[in-house]
Amino acid sequence: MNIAENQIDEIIELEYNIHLFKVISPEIARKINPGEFLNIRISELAIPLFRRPFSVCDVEDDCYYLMFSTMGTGTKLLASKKPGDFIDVLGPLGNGFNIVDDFDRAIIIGGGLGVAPFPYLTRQLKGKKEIISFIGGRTKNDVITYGLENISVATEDGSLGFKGNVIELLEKELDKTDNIKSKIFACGPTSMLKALKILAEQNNIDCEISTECTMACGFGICQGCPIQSSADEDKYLLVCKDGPVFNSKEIIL
Amino acid sequence: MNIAENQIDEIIELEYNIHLFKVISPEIARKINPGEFLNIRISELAIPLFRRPFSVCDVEDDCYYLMFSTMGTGTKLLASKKPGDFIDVLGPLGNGFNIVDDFDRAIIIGGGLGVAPFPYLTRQLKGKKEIISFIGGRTKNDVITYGLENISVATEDGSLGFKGNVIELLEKELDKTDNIKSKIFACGPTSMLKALKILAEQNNIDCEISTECTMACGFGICQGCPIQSSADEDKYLLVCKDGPVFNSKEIIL
Amino acid sequence: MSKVNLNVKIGNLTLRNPIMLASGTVGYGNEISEFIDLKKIGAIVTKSISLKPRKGNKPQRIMETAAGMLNAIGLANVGIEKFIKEKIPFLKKHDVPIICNIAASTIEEYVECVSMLEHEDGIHAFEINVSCPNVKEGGLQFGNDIKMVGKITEKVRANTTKPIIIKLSPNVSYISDFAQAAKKEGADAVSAINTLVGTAFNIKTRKPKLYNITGGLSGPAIKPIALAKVFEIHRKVDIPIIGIGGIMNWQDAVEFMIAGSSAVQLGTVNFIDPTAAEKVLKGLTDYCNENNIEQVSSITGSYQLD
Amino acid sequence: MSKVNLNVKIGNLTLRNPIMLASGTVGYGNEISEFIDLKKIGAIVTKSISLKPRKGNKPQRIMETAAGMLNAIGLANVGIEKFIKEKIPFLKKHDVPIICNIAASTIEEYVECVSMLEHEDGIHAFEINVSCPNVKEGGLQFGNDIKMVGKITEKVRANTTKPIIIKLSPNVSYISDFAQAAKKEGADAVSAINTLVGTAFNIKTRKPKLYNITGGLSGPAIKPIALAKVFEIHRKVDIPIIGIGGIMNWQDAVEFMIAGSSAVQLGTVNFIDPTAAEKVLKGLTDYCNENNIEQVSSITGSYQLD
Ligand SMILES: Cc1cc2nc3c(=O)[nH]c(=O)nc-3n(C[C@H](O)[C@H](O)[C@H](O)COP(=O)(O)OP(=O)(O)OC[C@H]3O[C@@H](n4cnc5c(N)ncnc54)[C@H](O)[C@@H]3O)c2cc1C
Ligand SMILES: Cc1cc2nc3c(=O)[nH]c(=O)nc-3n(C[C@H](O)[C@H](O)[C@H](O)COP(=O)(O)OP(=O)(O)OC[C@H]3O[C@@H](n4cnc5c(N)ncnc54)[C@H](O)[C@@H]3O)c2cc1C
Ligand SMILES: Cc1cc2nc3c(=O)[nH]c(=O)nc-3n(C[C@H](O)[C@H](O)[C@H](O)COP(=O)(O)O)c2cc1C
Ligand SMILES: Cc1cc2nc3c(=O)[nH]c(=O)nc-3n(C[C@H](O)[C@H](O)[C@H](O)COP(=O)(O)O)c2cc1C
Ligand code: FES
Ligand code: FES
Repeated sequence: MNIAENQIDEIIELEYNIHLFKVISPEIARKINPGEFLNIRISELAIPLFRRPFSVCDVEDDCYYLMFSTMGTGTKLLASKKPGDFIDVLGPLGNGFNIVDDFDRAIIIGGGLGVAPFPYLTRQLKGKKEIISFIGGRTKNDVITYGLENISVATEDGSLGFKGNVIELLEKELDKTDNIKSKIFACGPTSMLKALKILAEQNNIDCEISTECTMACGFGICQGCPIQSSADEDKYLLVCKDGPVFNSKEIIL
Repeated sequence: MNIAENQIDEIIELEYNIHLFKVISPEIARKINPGEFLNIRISELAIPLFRRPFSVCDVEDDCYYLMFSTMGTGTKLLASKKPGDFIDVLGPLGNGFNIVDDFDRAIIIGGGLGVAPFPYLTRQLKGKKEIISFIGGRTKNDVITYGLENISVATEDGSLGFKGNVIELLEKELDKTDNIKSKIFACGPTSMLKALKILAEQNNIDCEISTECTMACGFGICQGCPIQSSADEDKYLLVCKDGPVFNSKEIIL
Repeated sequence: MSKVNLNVKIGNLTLRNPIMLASGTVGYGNEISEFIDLKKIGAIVTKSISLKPRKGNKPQRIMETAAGMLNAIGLANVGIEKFIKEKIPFLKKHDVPIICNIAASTIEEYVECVSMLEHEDGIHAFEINVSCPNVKEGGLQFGNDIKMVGKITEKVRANTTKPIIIKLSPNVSYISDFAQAAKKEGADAVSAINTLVGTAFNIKTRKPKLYNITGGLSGPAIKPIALAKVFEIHRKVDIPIIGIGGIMNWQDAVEFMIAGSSAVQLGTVNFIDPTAAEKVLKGLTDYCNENNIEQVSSITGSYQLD
Repeated sequence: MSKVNLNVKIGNLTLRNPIMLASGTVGYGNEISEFIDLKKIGAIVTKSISLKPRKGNKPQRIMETAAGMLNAIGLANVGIEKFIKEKIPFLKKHDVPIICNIAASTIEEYVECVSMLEHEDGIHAFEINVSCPNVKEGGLQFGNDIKMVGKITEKVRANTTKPIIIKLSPNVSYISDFAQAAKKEGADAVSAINTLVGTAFNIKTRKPKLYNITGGLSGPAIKPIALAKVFEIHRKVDIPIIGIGGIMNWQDAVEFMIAGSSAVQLGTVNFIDPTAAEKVLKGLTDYCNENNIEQVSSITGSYQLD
């Protein structure tokens, strides 16, 4: 991990107010793995005070991509940056997805902006593993498919694809699965991850989930981001340092 | 006084990092007088918390001008605005220069950015009164002559014009004056205004000075901007409401 | 959409809504009435009035801090006589309940002020300032002394039938003890909080940035502290609370009510946005409508601690 | 350019410079050592250690406020045994003075902790945390009780020859009274301030935003308050003060020294910019050089009140 000023090379506006920043940093582009994140100081002033964590969305040559939408103060300020501006970036941080495991099919599950880490994961898996992606949202405006492959969509209001949540869709599809050894990679709202954890464990599918929480430091010094370990009742893991990606069996959501 | 979002029409960069904003507001352009000011909320966030006061620098048709350089947080943020952006403006505020008095020659004295209100004053006096302007700065980079007439310059390091401060220059020139009824209009650092007050009173010249201080509200409710009244020992006047322009005899600096 | 009942009762005082303007941040209402319709506001609390006029502290009186401000105005005010003659008539014209905030350096002075105003029908209640950090006498000597707060309340109570609100100092270990003392001696409500003692130095000259050396910290920076004080009083003492401290918008006002406030006061925000009070009132009303809240007073202390 | 003497003496403790890292904001130094050279830092204060390991509070533990943060970590720590076995050896390698911060819920526990560490030569001093607002036992019950602060100091003093620093709670009326009590019982210095009690509520769910309900406020928002507390102690009590609260840059550090601090600690800023300590040290050194200050210690309490 390192702190540096990274220059924004290009800004791509996707549908439904999703911003994609292409940022120049050979160091980060070289080092970062899918599921790892960057902690960004958006203003020199004390508001917002904390850095804001963003997954690496993709990597291309000397650049990495960030994907976000405007939630509050921080993302609003970030969205006002222009190509050529610099951002203060701390990273790479955290532990990403484990893709050296023995599996043949990657089942990618993203809810809303939870898809952010998956273009990069898809890039790394493509050609090596079978990929199926299940993408969910409240309505079709929440469904982001940028950089993904082999996509099935679920929306809660039925405005696109399956009507229901993405875990229900997965459950339906899982019934049909064969004997190919699968591994799930998921990121999204905690309610989604909870339902998924149960489903994956019932079906005995290896499952990695990327968790989210408020962070101050992002690298293990503030103790602000605990998550219950399932191995040891007396122990919290840290989302920023031990995660954000955990095997679903490691933690209690 | 009123609060409104005013759009920036044009930004002119003068020498030595002086910014000139042309801002659209028929209401303010119509109402505001030289020496009055506007209190500007530069960010929606709580840093900077206070509005920042700026003199009206000039007025043309439906627009007014602001002149400033970057001092700290507020002016730095303001300088990052672009044409088309809106600023949150409270005003017009305060009492400006009295130009309906009986005088034939206006002696304008500006130190550094203290010249800001004088382009507008000059515009209003031009053709009606004789105008002489004495402009001072530490070095030639502090001397701003935009929009002024009949200018003599003093710099402390002698890099332009008279070597010394602008009040010393005025004193030198005053010795030569004739019987034309003069009135002084001044704005600049307090040390300059102090010296001027003494000189003007010794020479019995009517003298109006525009004072500066930290302001919170700008319209008389916070009591944060007191200045000692010379008429009444037990009384403070308020720079924002009773000033910022005072007759030099009204106040103790 | 159902009509929300915005009335709140603060002891014997009924207000048409819970949005008040805090002492010292709107003078006597004159200037702010150019920005908001005072008829719509719950109440206006006057700048602290003292028996004699006070000139206030020398400049520098105010400065900005991170998301806050320090002030050391020093209770500059016109004095009670001029207040009665000149300021009350103006406020009466505007049809806004006036709560007269009183500052003093002796108990007798408090009593004298209250007695002089007792028959002014324009005055709806007294807010007793025992907590100004910026004066040599009275101020914190009073506000941080629990017996003194009790005694002041007792004596004021004996001399007025109007509602009494004690404005508490946050510069204490347990503010609820002070609220308890005020309640015991007959206060109708407490206001929390006044400003926190703070300071700043110029690193070039090494001089304090304020002439008074220390000042009172207000604004968004202190909101979490103010909320904790309100919450502490609400949990421990059964007395109406007027919440104050860093309120910038309607969300903050709702948060203060949830934490235990029956009404709120807007202070520093008036300097930044003099139209804030009307915006807060509108936001609060919309919040009630959207959440099917019929009585705004039902929000008070509605925190969910599971 | 003359060479500045950056050494400061805090009672019996001499530090190579006055820039320290505050308890709870750098863990045990491991992670931050990737960003700064610990060899250059005045001292590192450990996360509060308790006799037994503590799991800490459930989430939500932290949140952002206007120019500040609330935390309710709940003294999560590895416990003293693991600290001795695993953490001290690491820190010793880095050649940085370690000040061990101790939290406890009884006087006996403080004494036991100190005794266990007395012969650890890696530990240069103890900082006794009597002021954590986020635990049920000990914490503010101690920090806001002047007799208890005196008694803890006395007992700890009786059991160690290492320098003792008492970390004071700001949630009191007169912090100097507590500094006086600490001094009387033999403390070498006081640290001021720990966090201020604050809270926040979610206006949709009406639940507290922190699991612990209240938390401790830190960051730039509290700087003016912290400065006033340091200044108050400096004026009233002759004891070295370690200034803490909202320091973000070297200017803030100088301001704290002017107000009376012999050294300073950086807390929240480490989360935002883990390289801050080195920047502050460089800025302070340059300030001394530019102002012909030969001894950094001469800045301490150099305020000019005319
Ligand atoms: C490891 C990690 C990786 C992340 N990767 C991405 C990413 O790639 N792209 C991206 O857009 N976001 C990502 N996030 C979330 C992102 O950090 C937050 O959206 C951001 O911090 C919001 O900051 P803000 O100042 O705009 O909002 P705030 O002002 O902090 O919050 C505004 C409102 O949004 C809500 N909110 C804040 N964060 C979230 C959230 N994560 N989900 C739902 N509601 C929220 C808050 O409760 C509040 O109501 C990630 C978070 C983590 C922990
Ligand atoms: C009635 C009035 C009219 C004004 N008109 C103008 C104008 O037309 N153009 C203009 O550029 N400025 C004008 N000013 C001054 C202007 O308001 C300040 O420069 C501005 O508030 C600085 O804000 P900031 O956030 O950038 O600096 P801050 O962060 O507030 O201050 C940064 C540094 O600059 C110093 N500083 C701040 N203000 C001044 C000042 N006025 N003089 C010298 N040092 C200062 C501070 O002490 C500090 O060291 C006027 C002030 C008043 C009271
Ligand atoms: C400039 C200023 C002057 C004040 N004067 C008084 C006063 O005269 N009497 C009083 O009781 N409180 C006074 N206060 C305190 C406010 O009424 C309020 O309690 C405090 O500012 C906290 O609220 P805020 O954060 O919304 O400003 C003053 C506050 C400020 C900022
Ligand atoms: C996340 C966090 C954890 C803290 N933990 C401790 C602690 O364990 N022991 C302690 O004495 N102080 C603790 N503190 C208080 C800091 O050491 C410091 O006193 C306080 O944060 C004020 O300084 P700052 O504004 O620079 O952060 C903690 C502060 C924070 C923000
Ligand atoms: S965010 Fe600080 S420890 Fe995880
Ligand atoms: S700036 Fe508020 S009264 Fe003048």
